[in-house]
Amino acid sequence: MNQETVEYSPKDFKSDQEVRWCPGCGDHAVLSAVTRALAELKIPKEQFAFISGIGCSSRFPYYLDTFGFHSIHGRASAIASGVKVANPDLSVWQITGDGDSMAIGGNHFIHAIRRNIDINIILFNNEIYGLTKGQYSPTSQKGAVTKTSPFGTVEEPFNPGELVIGAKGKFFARTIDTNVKLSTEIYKMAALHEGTSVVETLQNCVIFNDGVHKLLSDRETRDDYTIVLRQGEPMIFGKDNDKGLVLDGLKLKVVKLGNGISEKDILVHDAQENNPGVHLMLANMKNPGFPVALGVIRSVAAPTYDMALNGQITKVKKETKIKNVDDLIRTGSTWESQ
Amino acid sequence: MNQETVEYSPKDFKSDQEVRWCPGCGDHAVLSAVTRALAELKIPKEQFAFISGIGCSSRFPYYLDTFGFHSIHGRASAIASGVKVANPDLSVWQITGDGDSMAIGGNHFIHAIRRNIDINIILFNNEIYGLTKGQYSPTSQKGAVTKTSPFGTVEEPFNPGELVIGAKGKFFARTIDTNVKLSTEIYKMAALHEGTSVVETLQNCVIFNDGVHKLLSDRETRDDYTIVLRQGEPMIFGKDNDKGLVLDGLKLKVVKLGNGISEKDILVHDAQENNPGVHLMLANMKNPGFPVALGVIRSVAAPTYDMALNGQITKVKKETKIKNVDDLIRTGSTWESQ
Amino acid sequence: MSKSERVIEREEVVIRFSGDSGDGMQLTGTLFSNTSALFGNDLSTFPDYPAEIRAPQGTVGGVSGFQVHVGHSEINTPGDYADILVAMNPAAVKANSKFVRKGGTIIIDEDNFTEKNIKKAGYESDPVKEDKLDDFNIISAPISTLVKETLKDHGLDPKTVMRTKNMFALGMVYWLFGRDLEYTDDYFKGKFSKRPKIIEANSAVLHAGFNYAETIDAMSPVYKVSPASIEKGLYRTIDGNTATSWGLLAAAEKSGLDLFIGSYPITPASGILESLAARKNLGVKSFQAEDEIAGICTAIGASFAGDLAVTTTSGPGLALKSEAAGLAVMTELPLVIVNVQRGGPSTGLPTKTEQSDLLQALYGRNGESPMVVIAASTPSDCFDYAFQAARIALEHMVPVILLTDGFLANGSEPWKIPSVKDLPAIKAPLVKEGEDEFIPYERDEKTLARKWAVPGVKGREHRIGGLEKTVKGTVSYIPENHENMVNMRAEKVARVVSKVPDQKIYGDEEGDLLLIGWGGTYGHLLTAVRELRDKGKKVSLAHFNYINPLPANTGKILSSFKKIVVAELNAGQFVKYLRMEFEDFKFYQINKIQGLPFTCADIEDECIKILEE
Amino acid sequence: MSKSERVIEREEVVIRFSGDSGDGMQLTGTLFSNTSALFGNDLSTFPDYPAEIRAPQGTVGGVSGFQVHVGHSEINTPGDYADILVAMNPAAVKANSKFVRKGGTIIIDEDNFTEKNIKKAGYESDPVKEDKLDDFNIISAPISTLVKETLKDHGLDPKTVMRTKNMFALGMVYWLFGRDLEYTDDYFKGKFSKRPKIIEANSAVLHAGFNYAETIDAMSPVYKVSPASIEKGLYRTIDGNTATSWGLLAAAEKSGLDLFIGSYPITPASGILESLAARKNLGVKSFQAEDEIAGICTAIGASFAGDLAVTTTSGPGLALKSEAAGLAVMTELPLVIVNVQRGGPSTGLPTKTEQSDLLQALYGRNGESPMVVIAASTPSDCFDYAFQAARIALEHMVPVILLTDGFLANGSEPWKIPSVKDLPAIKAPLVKEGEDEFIPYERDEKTLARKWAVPGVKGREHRIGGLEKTVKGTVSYIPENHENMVNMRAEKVARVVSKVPDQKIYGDEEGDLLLIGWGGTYGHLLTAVRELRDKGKKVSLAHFNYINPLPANTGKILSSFKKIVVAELNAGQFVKYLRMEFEDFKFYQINKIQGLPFTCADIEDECIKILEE
Ligand SMILES: Cc1ncc(C[n+]2csc(CCOP(=O)(O)OP(=O)(O)O)c2C)c(N)n1
Ligand SMILES: Cc1ncc(C[n+]2csc(CCOP(=O)(O)OP(=O)(O)O)c2C)c(N)n1
Ligand code: SF4
Ligand code: SF4
Ligand SMILES: [Mg+2]
Ligand SMILES: [Mg+2]
Repeated sequence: MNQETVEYSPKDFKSDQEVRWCPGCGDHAVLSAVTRALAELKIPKEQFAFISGIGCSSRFPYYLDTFGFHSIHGRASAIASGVKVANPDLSVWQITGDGDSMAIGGNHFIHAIRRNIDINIILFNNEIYGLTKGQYSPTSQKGAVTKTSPFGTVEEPFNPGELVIGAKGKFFARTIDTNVKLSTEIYKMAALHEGTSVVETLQNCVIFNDGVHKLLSDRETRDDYTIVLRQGEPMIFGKDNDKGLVLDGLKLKVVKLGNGISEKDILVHDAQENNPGVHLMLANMKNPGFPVALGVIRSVAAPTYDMALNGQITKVKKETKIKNVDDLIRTGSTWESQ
Repeated sequence: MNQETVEYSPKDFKSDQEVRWCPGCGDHAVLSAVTRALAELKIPKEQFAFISGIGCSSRFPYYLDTFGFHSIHGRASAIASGVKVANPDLSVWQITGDGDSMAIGGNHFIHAIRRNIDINIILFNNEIYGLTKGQYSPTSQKGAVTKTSPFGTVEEPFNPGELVIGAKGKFFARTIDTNVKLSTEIYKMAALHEGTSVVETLQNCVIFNDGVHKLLSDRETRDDYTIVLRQGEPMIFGKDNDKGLVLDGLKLKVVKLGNGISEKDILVHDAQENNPGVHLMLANMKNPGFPVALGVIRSVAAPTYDMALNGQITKVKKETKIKNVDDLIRTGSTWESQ
Repeated sequence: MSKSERVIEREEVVIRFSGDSGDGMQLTGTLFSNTSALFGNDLSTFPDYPAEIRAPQGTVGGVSGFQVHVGHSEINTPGDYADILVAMNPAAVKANSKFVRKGGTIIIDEDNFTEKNIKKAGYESDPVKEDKLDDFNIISAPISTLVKETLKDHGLDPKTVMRTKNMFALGMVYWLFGRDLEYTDDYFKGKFSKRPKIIEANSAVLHAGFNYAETIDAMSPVYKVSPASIEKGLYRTIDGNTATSWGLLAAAEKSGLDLFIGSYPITPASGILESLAARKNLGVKSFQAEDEIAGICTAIGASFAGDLAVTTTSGPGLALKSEAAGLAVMTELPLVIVNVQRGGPSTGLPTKTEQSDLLQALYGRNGESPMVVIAASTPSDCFDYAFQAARIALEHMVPVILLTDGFLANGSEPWKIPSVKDLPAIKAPLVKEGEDEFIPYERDEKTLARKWAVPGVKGREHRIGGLEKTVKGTVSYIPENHENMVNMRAEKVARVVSKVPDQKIYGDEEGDLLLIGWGGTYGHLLTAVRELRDKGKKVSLAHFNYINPLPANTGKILSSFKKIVVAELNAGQFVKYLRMEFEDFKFYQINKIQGLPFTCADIEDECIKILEE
Repeated sequence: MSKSERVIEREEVVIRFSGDSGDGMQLTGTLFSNTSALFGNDLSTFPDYPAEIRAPQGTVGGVSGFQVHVGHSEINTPGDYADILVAMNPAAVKANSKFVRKGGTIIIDEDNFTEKNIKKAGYESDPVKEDKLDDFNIISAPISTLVKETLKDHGLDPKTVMRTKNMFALGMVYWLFGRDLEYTDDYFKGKFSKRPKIIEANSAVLHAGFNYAETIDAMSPVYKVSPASIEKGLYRTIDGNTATSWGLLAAAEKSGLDLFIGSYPITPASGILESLAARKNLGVKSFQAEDEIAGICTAIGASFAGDLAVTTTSGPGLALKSEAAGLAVMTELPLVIVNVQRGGPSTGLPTKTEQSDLLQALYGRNGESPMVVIAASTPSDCFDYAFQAARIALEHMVPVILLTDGFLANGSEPWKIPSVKDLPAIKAPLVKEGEDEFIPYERDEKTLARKWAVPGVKGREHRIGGLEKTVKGTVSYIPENHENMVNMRAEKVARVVSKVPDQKIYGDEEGDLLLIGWGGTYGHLLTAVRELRDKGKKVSLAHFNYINPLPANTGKILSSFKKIVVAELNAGQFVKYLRMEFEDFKFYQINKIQGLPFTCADIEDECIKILEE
């Protein structure tokens, strides 16, 4: 993308539409973070296209003063792929829920990732279907009691990060609605990454799944229950920065600093490593036992589909003798009739 | 499943239908291996249900004298899930191609795996759409020239094993059409595993993708280009059994035996390890540089969806006061009118 | 005036509860309905809520409403206009005042009529003035203040206190109708059994509202609606989605099969999946699929394996299921597809009602793919048609589409509880173990149904699939075989007519005008035709539940009237279908595409216009 | 008899090449067609191959056929019956002998008529006896032996040698028609430029076949079909799929937009995706999607972003696209959906032709979701209607469904190559940069099209989506707004009639019988009507390309004939549609559902029956 730089404030990205999420819904904070990130990107406003599916979260594009498309359930990855391939100059974003992206939209989601189309996917994970009023989703924890699982679910949830890596994902990050600063930073990094970037955003649904991420967001617990990963930095966490992650054979282990263990023993985060082994383990960490990883977990450079396709077009165009339709329809065997 | 044991020969499983694959197609050999495996399982014939989608490979059920369902493109995982949940006593198999399972059927595929429904999936990977005459598939190698990619594809393929693991897969194995003995063995193990088992079967399409797996099947090269993994055994391969795999930090490395490196330095295969890290690396190994892994790469015990669901039903039934519809429709507030 | 002087004895009264989505209006309406039902009234309800979970407080977009029509005699619709409107805030007045009968009563919480809220609702100044409500009987009560007062010693936090406001309003309404508070008190006890404080608080507020209404003088008129003289028996209120799921359960029991439901949640159909997911005690295998395609495909798999298989959805979901529905047609497996229609096209108006999926149900599949289509017409008869859909599917080995709609799904009415033993038997053509050759597409002489051989039955191994087959199940490209099979599948659907009762007519068997309807508009059309007949018009009603095949006497009925009018909540889909099937008639149309039910008055006016043409 | 004595000068001849799937019959047929076209004949072709890639050798299921109809005057169909059948093995005789005209010529490779092969084909003994072919002119040649002989010194392996057998047969046929071998020799040179041995071998065998035919005496009759007197100009042969993709390319060029195709392969539509994927030199963005839903959704995204967007599929794929097609209707984005119809329902007869997706195209979406539907009628006019579909989509801001079918897609005919400059201009309502408010659903007065503001255009940020909207693009549940928008979308489609030329009639403007057809049956119906008129019958043909909206003069045409007969390759879908749209007529039907085109003779017979009724 090469465009003039421009100055915006977050509110330049707010549309005139009434925001209709429940008071207290985590989506409000994500909207804040996104408008901040957009303002900081300094890309002309008209270059943004936000594509969403259906769900509470998918109402998002209405509230942004950019080009927006609130499409149908599960199809945003495909629509966004079409937008980006048609016009690679745009900054294309997909807004989606855990149901929208991983239930009905699962196939388009993994294929967009596999192709590495340069779109930025913000995946709102509230572990529930919000808009349809509280059925379990593919990320609901096993045993979750919901409207469609009155006796608890019997199925294991997807872990979005794991699925992304399984689908050849090159960029995966995780943030949480309550941490607007971190979210802003991560959305920006996602935008700057070339290729599909998936940002799982842990989000609280106050109505149908209140408190699912409570330990990770509450002031008293969050520092012990999460770790914010940063490129090149040791994986240290805890209220008193006194815990860290180390490798124990092929597995991760939480250790306490001190007593002979110092910062230099702690694993250093490398999101850019191509081998996904450690990223997979980091994405999989969960309470109890491990902190939940926030930050950019994986960020590996690779050619994007949209660039490769357009590159191929440019090359073939240069080499061809067929310059237009008249040329084309006259190639091969033709004859004159008089 | 508890049924009487029975004696069969492979030909008891052959139906009266004319086999219509191209002469030389790898599918013929897979059919052989499957009939052998079925005969060896000693399960009454009527307990088998084979469900397929659409593709050359999906014609499979017609050629087996079991219950069979040749359904529609991409949906076999969902149909098979329904069959198994409806009747958990059956031995349910899904036959699918790389396009059928991972293009149009990708979503049902990953969800069946996530739920760990006890079905056995034989995935014929010929890296091409055979039935529709030669378009690229989600497993075609980058750059593949096919009918729909005359200038080479620009997208990275899925690796089935990686996708299976990303979808929380508990059983993944790989075999090759030409090795009927190995295939027979693996299909049997897949059948015995409780939960979704995926067996990627490398298959040659003589018409549209002849030779894609040539190095892995040719007598002269196969021993150097593949490794057959067996539970608890060191990962040794090569025509002269002179090469092995070791861990180098977090990565795999090929070493030559001798010169101070002996069998005991070689990594021992543990398909039953829950942590998928090594399995992912094994599934990802490819030429050049690494041998392609055959055998059961991952096989981890976990509760199945069908058992859990039926267990829940049994439990709730036991505890309820509502024994039939008459009871049900009379619960809650009712009144008499006279 | 003493109370007795102001008592108005009414045949029927319509009341509408409305407020913010968070105000609990759906519950309030439901409690009022149940109390009235217990009292012996006939009734019909219509919930109407926004698509957003919580639209911004105080805005018109966020208003949630619940209308109840109670009556002494048969009630068939939730009513066109309300006699009483409960409006918890200005937005509720804004959204609903045009639906209140001239001179009706409006109860408002005056504490909520602040300047800010008035603006939020889109008024400039006083709602009463702006909407010209001076002729109305406005009962303005400081509900919020009174609630706070009532609960000041209950030791509850302010949020919890304010959540009981709706019970104050309900108390007032109960007084207006002279209803007992007992049912509602019992409800609190059951619902909050583990939180005695909440029981007390709700009860206190309910009684406070009742007492307040008795105390203040402005409270008039008081409505007396005597119990309806309905058939003797045991009753309950039931909504369409529950009735649908129970009808399916009854069919499972009658056929001796397990019930399998494979569905993906979607408004307004989710309730069926939810209700069946709770029925594990009756052995229901409920499978929440990853999408609608998996919903129908798991059901097809379950059907292949021998369950009574069902998939439920709404418009966009039916579109997604269309390819797999064709597979069910081709493999001739029993399957019930329930489509709860909503406003379209595309996502459309997801929480509103419409009848615009009819042509999709009939023709939305590739190839010649005929399917049985039936439609329920009241919340409670969803039970009967769901049962019937399953019966046809199982006995004729066909997929069946059952159409209901948002209005039926969420609406409720009293239902005389049947005995399962009185329902017809269901006999699926299951095949037993055996050594003789099993021929998959061999047909029953009468119904043309093939036989159902399920995996696990010894000696019955066979293969089916989506490719055209010979009778023996071999894939076949033989031209004549294909034509024959296409015709067989069509004829098989046509023969379902043997299970379709003759179409009934409300009114005389011939006359000047036949009003035709189908599905969820029954109550409104019936009421309109009644009124027209009361006015001496020679109008009758033929309301269809069986769409494909149509009842055998349809042609005859059409030819007995001078004019035929087809009324539908769409742009004219059933009328198109009738035109296809019957070349010799001229059909008038009445159509409404507003996401709302008809009003009886509109239907009457239109019919009179056509009569006078 | 000398050769000249046996020369039969014919207006037209039908020849059918048939053999095992591996025998190269499709290529043989194509080469013969191209040579005839070069010679100046008009022609029409019909490839007919099994669904299996390679069905078992020697079986009827594995027979692949290619029929060519060449003529001196206008040729509209590949012909009902063959004058000459080339049958490389007994199975080919079995499959095709009933399609050979009484007394026609059958060329067989006698080396292949071994006892084993005869059994495999399903004969008990001699095919000539069993099929009663004694009256036919059987030319039995030891083709395999002669080919081996011809190539014995070429140093090729036996497999490669046997692969040239088809060229021997082709050489024989060329001699029968007195055709030049040059075109075919040139073809070898181009195709095998890097393998001179193969060029030589094929050429040697081709000439050997030609010479052999000249040598043997039994060879009679010889057909002379003079060049057709067709319009002056530059010609080529073209099949329907290629013509479709080129029409789309022409529309992209004329509109100044990039072409985006998002598709998933499916028989018989894959050819369009393949042909466009090869057109990266013209800037085509071809996207092979993971499934049909992603196919249409990527296209919708590309349309939103400002490309001429296309998705292509066949029946089952159209079913899958139906939900997203509704989104295109709702968001009023330009989109071309090409559906190449095949035998249904479900997977059906995937390689056979049928016209049974019409009602799905018209009504297979949830809600009121009207769509423009047009149909091509010959392989070459796929170019015109693809162009027209794109033009309507872009200028009216609507999705358009273009229906072709397997017969058109794979069939070919000579095509007079147009000049792009002679095609009509295409002007999409693109919006330029600006500061004034952009109102997404503001409409053009004439067409009712909204404007197209694509991302990247400064100041035009706006939101669209599948929920009902006001003109300004705000989500709205207002009843009247919904009704208004539903009507607008319908009216917008109706107004496309301004681009629809009046329906033409072949024959007189009035008469005893009007034969109506649509889409790919044109050639057959035209030929039948011609013959009927030659016999003095007052029959005319109205063959429709525009289905929704119908041409403005349709009603008038219908009222000008005593009887109306609608002929279709389905159970009667267009006739149902006509019944819906025109209440006052009685329609007769001719239907065929065999996965095959009509035969002209059948149509004639049926029409005569109806005339005499
Ligand atoms: C085709 C289709 N199927 C189902 C639905 C109903 N539906 C809308 S949103 C949704 C799930 C919402 O969950 P999620 O994606 O997690 O978003 P959230 O509301 O939690 O933000 C469902 C099932 C639909 N609109 N369309
Ligand atoms: C809905 C639908 N879309 C597309 C097709 C066409 N189709 C049939 S099989 C196939 C792909 C086959 O590839 P694969 O699954 O790899 O099987 P193979 O033939 O290689 O064994 C396609 C695209 C179809 N039959 N149905
Ligand atoms: S229902 Fe949940 S996710 Fe939806 S807006 Fe409300 S709080 Fe947010
Ligand atoms: S086309 Fe390929 S995959 Fe299909 S039957 Fe032939 S060889 Fe096998
Ligand atoms: Mg969610
Ligand atoms: Mg394949």
